[in-house]
Amino acid sequence: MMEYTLDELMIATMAHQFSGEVMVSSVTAFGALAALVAKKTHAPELAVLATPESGMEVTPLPTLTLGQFLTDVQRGIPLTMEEIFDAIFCDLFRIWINPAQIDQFGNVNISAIGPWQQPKVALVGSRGIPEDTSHLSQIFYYVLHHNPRSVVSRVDFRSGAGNGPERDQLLGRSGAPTLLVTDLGVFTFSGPGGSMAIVSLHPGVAAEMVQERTAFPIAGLTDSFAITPEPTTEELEIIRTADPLEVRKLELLSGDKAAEKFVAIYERERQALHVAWPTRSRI
Amino acid sequence: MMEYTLDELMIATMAHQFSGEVMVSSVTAFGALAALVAKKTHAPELAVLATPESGMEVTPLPTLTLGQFLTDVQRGIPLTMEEIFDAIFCDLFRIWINPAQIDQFGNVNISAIGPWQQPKVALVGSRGIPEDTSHLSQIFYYVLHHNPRSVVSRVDFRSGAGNGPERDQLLGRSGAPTLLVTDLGVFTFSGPGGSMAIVSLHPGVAAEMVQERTAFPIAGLTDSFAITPEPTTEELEIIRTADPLEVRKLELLSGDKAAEKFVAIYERERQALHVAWPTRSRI
Amino acid sequence: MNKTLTAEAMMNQIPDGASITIGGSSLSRKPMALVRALARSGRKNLTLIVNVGGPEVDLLLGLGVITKVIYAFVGFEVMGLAPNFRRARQNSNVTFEEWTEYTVMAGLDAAIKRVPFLPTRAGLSTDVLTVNPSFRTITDPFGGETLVAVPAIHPDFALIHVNYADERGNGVILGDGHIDVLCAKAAKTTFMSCERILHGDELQRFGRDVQIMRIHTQGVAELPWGAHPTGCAPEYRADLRHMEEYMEATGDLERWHAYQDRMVWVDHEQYLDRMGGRESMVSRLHV
Amino acid sequence: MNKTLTAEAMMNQIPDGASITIGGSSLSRKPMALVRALARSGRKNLTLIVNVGGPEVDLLLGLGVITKVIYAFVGFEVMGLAPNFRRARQNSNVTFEEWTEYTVMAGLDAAIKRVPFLPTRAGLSTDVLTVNPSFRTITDPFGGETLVAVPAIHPDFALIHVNYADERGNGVILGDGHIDVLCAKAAKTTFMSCERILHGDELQRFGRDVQIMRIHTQGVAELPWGAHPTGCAPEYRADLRHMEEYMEATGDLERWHAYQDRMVWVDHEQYLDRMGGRESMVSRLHV
Repeated sequence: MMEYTLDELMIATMAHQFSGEVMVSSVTAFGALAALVAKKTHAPELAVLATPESGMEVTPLPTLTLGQFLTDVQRGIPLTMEEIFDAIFCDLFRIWINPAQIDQFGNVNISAIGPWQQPKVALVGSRGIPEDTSHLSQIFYYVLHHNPRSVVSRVDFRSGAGNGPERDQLLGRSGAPTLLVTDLGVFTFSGPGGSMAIVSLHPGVAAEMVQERTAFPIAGLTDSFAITPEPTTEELEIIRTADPLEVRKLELLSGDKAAEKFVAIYERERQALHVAWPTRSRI
Repeated sequence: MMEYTLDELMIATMAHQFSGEVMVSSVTAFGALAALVAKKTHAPELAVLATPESGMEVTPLPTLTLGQFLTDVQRGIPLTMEEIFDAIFCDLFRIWINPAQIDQFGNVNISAIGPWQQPKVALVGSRGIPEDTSHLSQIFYYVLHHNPRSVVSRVDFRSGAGNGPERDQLLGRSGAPTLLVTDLGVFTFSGPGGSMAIVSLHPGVAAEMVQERTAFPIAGLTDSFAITPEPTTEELEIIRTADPLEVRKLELLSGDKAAEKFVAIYERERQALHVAWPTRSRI
Repeated sequence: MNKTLTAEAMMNQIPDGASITIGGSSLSRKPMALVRALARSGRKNLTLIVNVGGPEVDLLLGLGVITKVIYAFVGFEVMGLAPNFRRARQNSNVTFEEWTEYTVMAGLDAAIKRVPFLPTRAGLSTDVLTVNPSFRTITDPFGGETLVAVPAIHPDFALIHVNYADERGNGVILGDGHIDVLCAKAAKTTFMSCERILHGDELQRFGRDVQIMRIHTQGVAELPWGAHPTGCAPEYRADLRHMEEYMEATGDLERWHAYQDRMVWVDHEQYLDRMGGRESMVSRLHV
Repeated sequence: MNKTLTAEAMMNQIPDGASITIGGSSLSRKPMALVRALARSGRKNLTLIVNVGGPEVDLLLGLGVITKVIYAFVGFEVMGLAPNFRRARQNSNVTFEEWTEYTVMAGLDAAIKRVPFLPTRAGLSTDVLTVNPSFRTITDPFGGETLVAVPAIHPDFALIHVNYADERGNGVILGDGHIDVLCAKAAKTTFMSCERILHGDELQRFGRDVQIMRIHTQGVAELPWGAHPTGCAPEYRADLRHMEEYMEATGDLERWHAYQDRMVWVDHEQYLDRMGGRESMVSRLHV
């Protein structure tokens, strides 16, 4: 067994969820690498995108600024926003969403901390999450820092619909939360009333630690849980080859370290692109 | 003054109606040539199409089968059907429609002669005429054989909306009939209640002849009318250069003569295309 | 991932009573080889959904396998009326539902966008609303305007013909796209024929001409001249001489059966032979 | 037919209080040179309509010329939150209306298709419907389902930046199209900047990459690096170093005024000089 880091464990875990012939967004480094691992191992039919709005049939190279340039250098098939949303409406799209808050019923928030009208922290706006949570049969979330501020009792704003009577009435199961992967474990929303339940905990994580870092009581906490499978050598090699600059690490860093790595990646990523994908000509 | 034929008189008359920066359909030879004459004389801003669903910014060469090939050889800008209908909805599209029947209030029919459910003659179906007559601020019709079967009191089926209380209530003036050009003259729908009225009669045509060949009494028939201006030398030269095979004549012919000309054009049009538009390469 | 199938294998997946939407437009890029395979398959009680229909609707009506047609137009463009369509409209038990070009597009688009309807002004103050029982009128909740509610159309199958495809089911359309993308997305199962199958890498070099995304297709067949007798830009034009022959053949029952024997009840290679073979077709029809 | 205009002449046509939709997406292909010209024009009380907003929204909010923003997202992607947007959302009189990506597209599309609304399921069971007063729910007339009615959005102006354009107003977009086509069609007046103006014949060789049709555009300006500091695929990437500088500058009033003096209250050529000149930009940003 090769040594691995948390980012690699999470990415491999996320990869296992992909299946079938669907468009897969690569909007974050974690999501891009998860799609790539899945495609190169158990899910070759995936149609991987360069960035959500850009090209299909590409091998994503996680970058800060070059996502849509992959479409060009790899001769990806250019897509329009309309294509993307049609794929969402047709349930032929999958994405790992990284919300600021997720609650016990799988509602998610990327709009505002505090009341929306007068936020304590204004975030970015719901973007396309409402579309996902009303149309996709599988919705995947990941959270990098599982703590009572990110895994909350009730989100301050529902950017995406979780489980509950309102969803049941208006949407049925379409777009319901399927899975949450955090730095502590893997969770479903199959507990009482569609609430969060543990699927597996990452190696070395105790159930008590999860409860401590979660803002609400987790159902069935005293049961015994599986341990999240460790990434295989093949999975690790795919991740490291595709992300030589370690863009994936950025999401877990903060402060000076993050800033330093950020600059290093930004300065080197053009070169990495051209090494990985020498230019071919179009017809 | 050069000699001219009826088709040329009608095409020049139709050309005079075009103005502004709008997409112009070239679905019939008459329509294509009218667009071209207008663009080359008084309306250079027109965006002329190869066929309604094909390329923009082309010089139409009237053909039986090669409409969309013009997009390729002339490097027209490829359009989608969505682009075409968006242009219609935005009132940025003009077309000369050639209905099977038009009535005194400008309703038109291309669907069925006799009752729609059990037609005496089933025609083709309303196609995109309902879209035109609910969105365009100018609607142009032409009829090649003005007679009581084509210019009728009441159409058997409204494929396109004419004037009347139902239109006023549901659509206002949007898509109302603007002009009708026939082999006898030029007409508006500005008579009593939005009924047909004479604008001009073609040289040599008497008002009585028009009344004889029209299935309803024409308002203001005893007034004096303008005579339709004859085509200029420039207009005639544009028409003849762009239509060396005389596809335009086909619409006025019938029987063996039409069949013969049809075959002659079909066999020669590929050659005409390549003479007029030597192939250029794409980027 | 290899989705290549023979036309016959595709048709084996289509049950009697299926609803089928067909791409192309009148004499342009109709999937005629697939339609002939459908005719040979013996499937019946089919519903056809077309925007601008042509020989595909006419042929299948002439074979008596259609119970319903949703259409905005059926005809042969410069060649005039479609004879079997005309006959069936005037005198048969086939159900015809007249839509309009945009409303067919909107009906398919509603299915794609998973809404039960899309609103439009198209059709207001025409008799299309009078004779078509599928439409409703609704009142807009903002300004109170009357609009047409176009219901979603959910075809079981789509048949389309494109210039190039790869084995994965991506397709390149070089000429008019017509409504093929909408057909491919709206249908539960999409079968696509193409002039030539290319390797995926080669196909991807066509950029935005790759209009059919493989997530929407379930089968691909390489059938050169697969649109004949309709045209396939920028390669070959419509075969109007053959269309004349076809139209004459619909004139009486004996000629019509002879035409079927010669042009329908034969496989695609035989069909091309009956047309004089590929070389002759190139010399007559290539543009 | 020559629609070329200077950015300044374009802005002279925009009155105070206008509603303006802006193409691009966060750090990608925002018409920043036009936005800076708008800032210099002194227009105020503007309404902005964006799908995925970025530095354009943030800059104009920071200058205090905006009274309302319709948006699905405003942020700097990998760089995090947009500082002036965040400040204005938390503490200002600006009216914010949160939509979603598809509903912004549908609102523009409704305007284009001249219907007062388009229906969707997007937004059901979320708080977007709670805080956004523009949406209504409606009952589908066929099956009785509850749907969101997205009202038409009618922008007075659209600003977009493309790779190439011709003098007639046709535009080529080589990278992501984002929602630029919808912006161009929905707005009464569309102003377009481009990296380079090409002759029409040359432009038409780009085929389906010609995404902006001139019937929808009223003015064209050649402004190389006109998207800077956002990126313009496939030529140059987003200038994240400059974005860092920008974000620092928003930290206090003095720095913010200094930034404006240096980067906003200068013409486009001066702007490029301040960025180190074109050669330096090529070496840092070309891909």
